[in-house]
Amino acid sequence: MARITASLYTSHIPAIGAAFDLGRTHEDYWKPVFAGYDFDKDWMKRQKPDVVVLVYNDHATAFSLAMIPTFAIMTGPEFAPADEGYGARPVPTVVGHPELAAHIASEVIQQDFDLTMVNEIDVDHGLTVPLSCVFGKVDAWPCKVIPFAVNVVVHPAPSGARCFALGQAIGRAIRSYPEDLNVQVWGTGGMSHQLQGPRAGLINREWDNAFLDRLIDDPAGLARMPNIDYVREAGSEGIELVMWLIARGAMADVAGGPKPKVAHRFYHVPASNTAVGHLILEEAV
Amino acid sequence: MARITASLYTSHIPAIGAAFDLGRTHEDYWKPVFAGYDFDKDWMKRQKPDVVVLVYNDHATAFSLAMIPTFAIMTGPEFAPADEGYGARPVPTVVGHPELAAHIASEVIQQDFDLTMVNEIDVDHGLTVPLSCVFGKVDAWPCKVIPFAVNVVVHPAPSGARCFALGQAIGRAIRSYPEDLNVQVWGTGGMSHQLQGPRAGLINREWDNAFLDRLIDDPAGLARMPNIDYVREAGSEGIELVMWLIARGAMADVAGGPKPKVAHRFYHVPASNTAVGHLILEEAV
Amino acid sequence: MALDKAFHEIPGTIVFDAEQARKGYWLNQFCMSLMKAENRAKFKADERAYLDGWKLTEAQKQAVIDRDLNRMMALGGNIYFLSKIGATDGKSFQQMAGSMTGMSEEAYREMMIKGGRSIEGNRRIGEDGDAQRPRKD
Amino acid sequence: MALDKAFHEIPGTIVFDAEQARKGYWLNQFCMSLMKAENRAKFKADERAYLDGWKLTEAQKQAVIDRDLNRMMALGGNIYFLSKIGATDGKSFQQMAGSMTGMSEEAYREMMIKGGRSIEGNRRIGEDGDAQRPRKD
Ligand SMILES: [Fe+3]
Ligand SMILES: [Fe+3]
Repeated sequence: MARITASLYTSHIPAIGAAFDLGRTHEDYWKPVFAGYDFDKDWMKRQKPDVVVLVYNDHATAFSLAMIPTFAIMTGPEFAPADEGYGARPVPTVVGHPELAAHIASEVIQQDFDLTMVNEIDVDHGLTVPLSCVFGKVDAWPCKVIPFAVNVVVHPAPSGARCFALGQAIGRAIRSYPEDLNVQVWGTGGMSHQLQGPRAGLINREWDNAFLDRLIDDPAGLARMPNIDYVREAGSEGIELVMWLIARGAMADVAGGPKPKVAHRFYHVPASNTAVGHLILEEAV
Repeated sequence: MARITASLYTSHIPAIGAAFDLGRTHEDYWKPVFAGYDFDKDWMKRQKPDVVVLVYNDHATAFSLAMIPTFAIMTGPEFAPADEGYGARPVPTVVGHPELAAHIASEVIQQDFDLTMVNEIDVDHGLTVPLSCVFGKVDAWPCKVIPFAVNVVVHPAPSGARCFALGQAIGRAIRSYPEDLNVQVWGTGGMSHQLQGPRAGLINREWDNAFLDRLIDDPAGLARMPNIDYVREAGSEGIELVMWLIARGAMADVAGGPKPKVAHRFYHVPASNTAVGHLILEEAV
Repeated sequence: MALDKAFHEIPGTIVFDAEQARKGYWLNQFCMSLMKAENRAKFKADERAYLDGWKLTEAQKQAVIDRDLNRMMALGGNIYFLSKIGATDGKSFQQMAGSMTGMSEEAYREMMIKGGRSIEGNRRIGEDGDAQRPRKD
Repeated sequence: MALDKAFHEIPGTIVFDAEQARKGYWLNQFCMSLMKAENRAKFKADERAYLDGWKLTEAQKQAVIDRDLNRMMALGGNIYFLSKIGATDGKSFQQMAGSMTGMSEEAYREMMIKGGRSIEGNRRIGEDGDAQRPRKD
């Protein structure tokens, strides 16, 4: 059977992608940001996941206002990096896992999550920047990736509680997949940032760190926080953090298993307009 | 506040649309089919709904395999009849109600239904044939229509229980809309039919009529019927009938109010490959 | 819960699930292209050339050219997609559905007028109904 | 439950809900078109002519030409859509966000390096934080 071995959480800031693509990772401004992901390289060599279920949001790239799915799972075979207006990022095409993705979709739809299944889509920085941060510069991504998109652009976004429940359903679905696969679930986006209006540049370091604490120790309680708190405390784009609860919901302790181990935790301000947060939780073996 | 005054249920068979468009409604084959909708014309003159929330499924028309939403609510201003391969039906453009649609979307997403919001879409026979049956030949549809599409093409389709719960949430959403609007909710598709393989042509008259009985008197019990029963008993395309439970869920009695009145009930075999069912439930005033 | 396996134990019926959708992906997407009049014209002018513009398997292309709907279904087609081929040919849904039963158009139409195919014996594979012929998938 | 009205009581912030999305529909859809290089080239060659190909209001067109992001937001724009205009101009997200604060690019960058804008006094309209300037919508 497939196993979930870890969950990983990270911001997916487009400027990090640009710094990465332009070879500016050793500049003073960017060095401390990328240092936060040094740990990942060795860790990944040990972990060798077969598949990552990568929760992210599309930033008005593949989904315009013509069609806005609350939850979309990508069941297609591959996904090209999108041109978001700067030209496409020079990173590898993302290879999916259509069989596992279809299994997850089938399972969670039957548990009353009303997914949209997507087979043709280009993926934006929300998906490719985390891959670059974690895996560095590579010719091909070292594992398959199932993109899972959440609407956090047009309100109402799904609640933290809904995301947490969805994560639990995804966890059950993965664990019921008959093939022996090493699977990770990633939650991306955030941390505090606001990209609009006179309040642009908002950073709430205390709130972000409390969020990380609770995500580790009290995810069920954290999941009860209403969406207005994210927007008020962490900025209008801080709402992206609800997506982290999907990855957290997939961990074993939520279903009565042992607590995960905090393998890595990192927080830094700023990258562009945003606070960078990064956390890795390993399942007990 | 907006009021739900009635729910209406009907098959949406493409051949009925073709007979209608080609002026064949008085042929012996078609006369008894259209006679089943005679009642509607006078009834509608009395009812004069402002808006119809019309639940239907897209038949590989607007939604290809590229993107398959489980539930999609159309929040756009208007929707053109689609060309399904025969050329577009010569019927009026459907005018939406973006404000009420957005209100419903916002409400039910916050009640944990993971809708896709759609603003640009052509509508197929699933939506336009019911309008033709009920309103006849008109230059403009006499009310606004909010199309609501359900995936019943790629399994798993949402369960009857999920559809029934969604209908209840849609009912609450409509009743909480501040403007005084006369709203109907329609469920379309079915009844028994199978359009594929050696079992094509299946009709299960007894099952269909039991479905109508239970839809009237025991919708909560009917909603517990598993999807496999629809496919086995009513044919592979009979699964469309789960959509009727959305309209039924929106009625007052489900939320503890008085029973609706059966204003009209009709059943006929065949139209093309399909059993025609039609039911109108009026709310007590 | 995987899709209830009972879905695959109904005679004369292929349930269109994710696996079928994957198998028939480009067959079905090709069908969608026929919703444009200019594509219907191109397809009619040279079926083989038009089909060669799509990532169909050779078996799928042949099934399209043969208008063998049962075969197209077995190769991952779904009737709502495949119906665009029938529409291009000017066929009705009744003609399309009937063509999969082995009955003549007239006989199928008669069966429908008389109330349709009976459910008796056709609920589960192995019963004795008239839809129990071996499936070809 | 309608969207909690507290969403509209945050200073210096426009929450992008269905109403804003409706108001800004074509403004945002125009922005999406700039994800194609050939459209960016057309837009740059003649902004007014390109904009006239879209159903924007005159006020929206002028706001685009003026690159007034606060005004575009008030007229229904969403930053993720509007960022495609910035991308076309070669601007970073930091330059775009900063341009809405009334600060110089340098001052905004400095503020971010020093830890960003404080939440204190900026949670609710009417407090005394630095994002409390009157909204223009
Ligand atoms: Fe983001
Ligand atoms: Fe239908």
